[in-house]
Amino acid sequence: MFQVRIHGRGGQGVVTAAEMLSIAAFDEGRYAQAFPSFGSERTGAPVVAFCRIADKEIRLREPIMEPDALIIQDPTLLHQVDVFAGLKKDGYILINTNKSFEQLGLGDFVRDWPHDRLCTVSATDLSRKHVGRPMPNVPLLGGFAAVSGVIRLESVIMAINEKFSGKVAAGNIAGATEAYEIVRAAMEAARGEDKESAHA
Amino acid sequence: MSLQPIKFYQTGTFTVGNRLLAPDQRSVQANMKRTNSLNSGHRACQGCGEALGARYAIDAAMNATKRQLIAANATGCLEVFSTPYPETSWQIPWIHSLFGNTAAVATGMAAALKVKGKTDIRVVAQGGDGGTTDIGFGCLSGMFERNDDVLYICYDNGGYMNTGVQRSSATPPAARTATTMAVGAEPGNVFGQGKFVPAIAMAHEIPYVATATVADLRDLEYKVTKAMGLRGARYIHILVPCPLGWGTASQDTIRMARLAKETGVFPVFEAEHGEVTAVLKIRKRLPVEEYLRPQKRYAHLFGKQPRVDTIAHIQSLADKNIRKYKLLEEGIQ
Amino acid sequence: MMDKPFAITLNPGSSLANHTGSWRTTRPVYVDRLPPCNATCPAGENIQGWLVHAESGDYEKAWRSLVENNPLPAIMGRACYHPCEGACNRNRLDEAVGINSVERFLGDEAIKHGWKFDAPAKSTGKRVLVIGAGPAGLSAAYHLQRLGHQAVIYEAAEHAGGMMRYGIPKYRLPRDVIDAEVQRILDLGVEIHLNTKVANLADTMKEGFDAAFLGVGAHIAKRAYIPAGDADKVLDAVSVLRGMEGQATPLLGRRVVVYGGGNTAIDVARTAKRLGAEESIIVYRRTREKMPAHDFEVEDALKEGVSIKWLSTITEAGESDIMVEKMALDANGFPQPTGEYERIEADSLVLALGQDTDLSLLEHVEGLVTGNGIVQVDAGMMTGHPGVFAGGDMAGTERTVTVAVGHGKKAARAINAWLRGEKFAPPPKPELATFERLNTWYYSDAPKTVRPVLDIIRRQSTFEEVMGGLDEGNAQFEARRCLSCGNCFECDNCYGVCPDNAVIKLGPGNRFKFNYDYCKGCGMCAAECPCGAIAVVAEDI
Amino acid sequence: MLKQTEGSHAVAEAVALCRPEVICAYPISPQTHIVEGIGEMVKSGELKNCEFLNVESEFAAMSVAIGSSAAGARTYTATASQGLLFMVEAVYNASGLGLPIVMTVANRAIGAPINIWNDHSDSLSQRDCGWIQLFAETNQEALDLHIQAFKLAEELSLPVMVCMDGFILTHAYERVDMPTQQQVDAFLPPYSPRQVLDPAQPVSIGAMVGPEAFMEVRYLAHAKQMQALELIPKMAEEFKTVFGRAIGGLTHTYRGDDAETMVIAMGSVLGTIKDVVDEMRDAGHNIGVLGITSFRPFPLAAVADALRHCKRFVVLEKSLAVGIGGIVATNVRMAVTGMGLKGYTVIAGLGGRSITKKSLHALFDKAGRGELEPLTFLDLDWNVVDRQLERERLTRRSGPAAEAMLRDLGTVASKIA
Repeated sequence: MFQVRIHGRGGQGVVTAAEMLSIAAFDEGRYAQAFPSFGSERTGAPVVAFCRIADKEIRLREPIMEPDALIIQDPTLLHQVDVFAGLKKDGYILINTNKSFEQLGLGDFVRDWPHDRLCTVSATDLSRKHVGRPMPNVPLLGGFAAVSGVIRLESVIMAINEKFSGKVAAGNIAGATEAYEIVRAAMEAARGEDKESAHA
Repeated sequence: MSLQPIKFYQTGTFTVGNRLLAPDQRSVQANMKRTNSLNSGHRACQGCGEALGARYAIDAAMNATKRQLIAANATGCLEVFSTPYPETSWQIPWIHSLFGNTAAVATGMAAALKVKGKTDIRVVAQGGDGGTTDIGFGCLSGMFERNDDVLYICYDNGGYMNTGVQRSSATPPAARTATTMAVGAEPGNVFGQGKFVPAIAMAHEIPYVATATVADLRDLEYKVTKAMGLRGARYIHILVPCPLGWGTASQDTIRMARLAKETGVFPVFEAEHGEVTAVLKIRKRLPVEEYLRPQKRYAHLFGKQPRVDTIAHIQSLADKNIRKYKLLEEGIQ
Repeated sequence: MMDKPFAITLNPGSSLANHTGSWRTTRPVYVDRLPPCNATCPAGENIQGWLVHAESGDYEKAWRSLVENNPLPAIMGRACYHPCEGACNRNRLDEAVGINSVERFLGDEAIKHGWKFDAPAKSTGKRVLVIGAGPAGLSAAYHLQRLGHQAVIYEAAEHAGGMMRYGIPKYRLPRDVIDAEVQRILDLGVEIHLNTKVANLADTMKEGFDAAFLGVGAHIAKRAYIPAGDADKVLDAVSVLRGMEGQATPLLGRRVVVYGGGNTAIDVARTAKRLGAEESIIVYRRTREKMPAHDFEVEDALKEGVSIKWLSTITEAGESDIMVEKMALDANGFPQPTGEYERIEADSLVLALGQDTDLSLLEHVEGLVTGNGIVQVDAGMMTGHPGVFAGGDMAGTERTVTVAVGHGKKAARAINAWLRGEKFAPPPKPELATFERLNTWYYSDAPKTVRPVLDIIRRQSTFEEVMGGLDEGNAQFEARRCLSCGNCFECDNCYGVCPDNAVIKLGPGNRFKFNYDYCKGCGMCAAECPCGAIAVVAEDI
Repeated sequence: MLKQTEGSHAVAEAVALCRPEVICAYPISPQTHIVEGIGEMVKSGELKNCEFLNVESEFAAMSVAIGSSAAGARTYTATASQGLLFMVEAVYNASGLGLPIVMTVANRAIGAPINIWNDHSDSLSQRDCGWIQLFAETNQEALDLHIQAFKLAEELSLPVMVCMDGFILTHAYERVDMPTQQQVDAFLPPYSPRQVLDPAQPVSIGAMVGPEAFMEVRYLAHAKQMQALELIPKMAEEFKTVFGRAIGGLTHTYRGDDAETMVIAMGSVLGTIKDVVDEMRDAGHNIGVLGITSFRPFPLAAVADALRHCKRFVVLEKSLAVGIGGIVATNVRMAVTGMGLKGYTVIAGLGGRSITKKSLHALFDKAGRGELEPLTFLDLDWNVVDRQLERERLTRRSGPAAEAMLRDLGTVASKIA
């Protein structure tokens, strides 16, 4: 079972992201369970959403306390919420930012983390560019597909088409696709680095 | 206005009927084969104004709808005296649910009939002043606001008579009830409290609001008939004297209602979409004292030192009604 | 029927099983009370009874109901001083119901359509002598005939009608009306012998009569001593009015003085006006308040130009004038001479001081008692002599056409009983329907109809009838102003206002009945009955 | 047809497939998404012959439902928490009058302090109101139970509550198999009321009943629920033949045949419990699960039968009968009277407190060792409680407890679960 935890703020489509992730997995014929960390979500308040993906029925109802992957839609949360709580060793971390992990002050935390598990992408800029408003959630899913390989970009696109339509769908697809490409490129680069350092 | 001019000088339109009237001029109550919607054998007190008002209103509604009528009834005297197990006095399909939800129950009934395409069957809701102006007011307002296809009839006897004559928001000032006793410096119910629900109903701008009394049968029947001819939320507020609660003789029930109207204490009018369109004029104006004196609930106003001040205050309220609703001069703007 | 959940759901109208009548401590009952109009009618008419039919426009039925008691509605509708209207409860609302005008309308309708009386009961073979064809005699004859006896009228005059013809001027009572109503009575089979004066009753009875009714009236004018220079200038009212019926109308001159204060005095004064007198003056010794004549008659007279000298007596009648002494009321309200005199020019003086009866025919009738000018009778109008009855002016102090008609009816019923060897007992009178018993809220306002009145000019020159009649429309309007005091007129109020549906409606004409199974005795029906036709009585428990 | 969707939406679709005729809506979390969904279907015309009413309160919602059901319409509404409490008088009335209304309760805690998260306090507060109460473990069961609920309600002329955990199910996206209209029509006949307000057959409904008959009326209400005990399993069978799914029934056992310890619970927590039980079985513990679907009527016999082989049972419930302990537990104990079983009551997950596998492992181990207290409050923070009790002991005006304890905890936002 693969468990994803998404952190963000009310209004950034955190819950939608989890739902879409579950839809994408479902479209691949797998079982998925998405749910928010419930509360009276208000714009700006820290919000967490969860998504489990598995090949058999998911009965577990507890929140995800040991995620296999983290998607952080808002880097300002890093210093406010213990977003990394329970993150499995070598778990995936995808952050919406145009800064590096070092610039975010996470250098030490990820020092000996495999680089191909760490990834940043400025999804907000991408959504501004393609959708016209800062909604990083969907591009990040594209990025997540690339970094984790747990779901395919096609599935994300299918999910987008289930949730949205028309220009919004098209824009999100474009955003997700670009994010996917960026992250894939970055990942290949990272794997390159890792190989080299392995030889050295 | 409500009274068709009848070229009949002996009793005009004031009596229930008359052997000399043309059939179209006879009241529903005069009909030999009237429906007696509230059948004999009910357990209302002698001279019950509510029993009378209910039969007047529901017979008229049955007549207007060719008996295609179903009713919801609030808890209260009317419900208790009309349906004590194992007997009921009602001739129409009738349901009693709760004290405070009658308007909502009626809304549900209307919704069911609409979805079933049985819009020829009409819905009435009825309750006393307690069930209408107090505990049932929320549901009533909701029914008004949604303009549900229901005629709500309030039988106002100015108190919770079923539970032993307690004060309601329709209890008139200075009236003695079990919870506004005739003791202390200002005996009886407090001035400046209470509400006149017909005016609040008008504020919802529903298609039809009317007041009536059991003393003007033809006016009452006319209004019910008119209401049944309309769709949407309609409200009729009928003054029904209560011998028990008012401390009046059982034979004086209609007389008291007549006095309430003729003194201006209770304005009788019609309003459509929030505007007063017609009033039933006062025929022989009388001072409020004529209305108050026969009622034991006002006995404290006529003791050794009569409360001239209080009586004057009540008179001023009646005068205000007369001004506000133009109960005296001909025609209204 | 659907299978209903136990107890929660019930069959419609099932409360009929609960007889709430057992709660009752008082019970309502329908009654018929005596309306004040009926109570005061000298002719004993059931006025409310016939108005009911007029209300529904069934005028013939109304007329037939009326003539049960009075065979002369057309005359009554003109000559009657209608005390019924004085007693009418409607006076306390707006104005009395115009009973008299409706009665006249019905009488005129009957004449117009030639309605006949119902046929008499089968003949008893008895013959009853009726002396005098005045209102008393005609009334007695009519009732006797309808009761199956043969009435035979002996009338001294050449026409029937008595004082109605010889006492009441044309302009108040046209003669064709009298003729029509008399004829209708005769058509019933009543025999009449005109120009036949009974000189001696005892002798006439021998002609084979089983009983007799005397209604000879009062035709002898009372005289007062007034020193007169020229006696033929002084006439009496009776002969003046009687003279109006003859070929030569009496010559009264330009200035006529009438002495007296009764209706007769007024009649003469108004007649004089019509005969062309420039001045017609009534001299009366007391005040207008004290005047026996009806006020509306006085009004009419004044309107027509008659003048009246109040508090005056005539002391002397001269060649062309009379002497009048002024009077003044003393402490007790009696007029006393003042010694103050005045002279009034007069071509003639008519004395209208009342009439006496000619009782000469009664000599040698044993047992029969007379006193101060009238015959003494018992409650059944029978004189001291068994089988001899009397009525009208000769048997009463209140001398009106209506009283006479009443006497006639009363006597006829008594005679009927007497002929059968029974004692006549009048039916008990029900309780009076007083105004207090009514709930007048229910009556709509409807002022009295004004009858058309002949204009003054023509009233001063002709004998045309002064008071016009009602047309069908306003006759019905007037009838419907009746409050139906004390008698159910089926307004449905009791049926409508009963909170327990305990009043059963029996349908048009059949009124209502109470269903005591459910009547709780609240009394609302009685309280809201407009006409006071429901009484509430205590239950004995 | 399989789909990945939100629990609320799945229920909305299922209710729509039942061809409801009158729906009353009043917003309250976490039920709101359901009526929003149906409302949209009615407005778009997707759901025909249906009146959707926005009423002014839950009291009105249930009252409108009473009227429409009495007038012969298939009627549905949904509520939660304070909303259920606000309509209580009408809730009792609906069952008293025998009106087959179906209502979803998206289970949520009851204040004060106000709390919008999940537990079972709301519907369990209505355990004696005369309604049938069915609890769903998954969204699939939730939507299927609604289809059964209409049939059950209308056959018995009794109202039915379908209870599903607020947020945990209502807001969870997961796979459901949505039936076709044909299937639902085949299973659920059109509503034919036992009694209806019809001028052709007038009756008076809701007469006052005195001591002479009231006992009988109440007994009949009980008898109806006893009939439901027969009917509910039958209906599950029937449902299986049409839809091919074993859903509903009175209870479900999981690996219970040879279990020494039986864990009893209702609703979505059963899933987590089953995962724990699997792991414990792998570790060699004889532990099983009894899930109760029908809380009212309470299946005394079925529960007793399911527990007849075990040594002990643990009732884990999301409700608290303040002053005594468990509500479900009390009912279970009634069922096993005289069976000489050791019974433990565990109050868990109140007001949305997460029930984690970790805690359950520890709990069940302890139970297996027979070291569990008769009444346990799972994951209760004793420090906070003790500090507050201390505060109240020391100062009369100790201030509002909830706020004080929150201060002790520090900001909630930093906590993930």
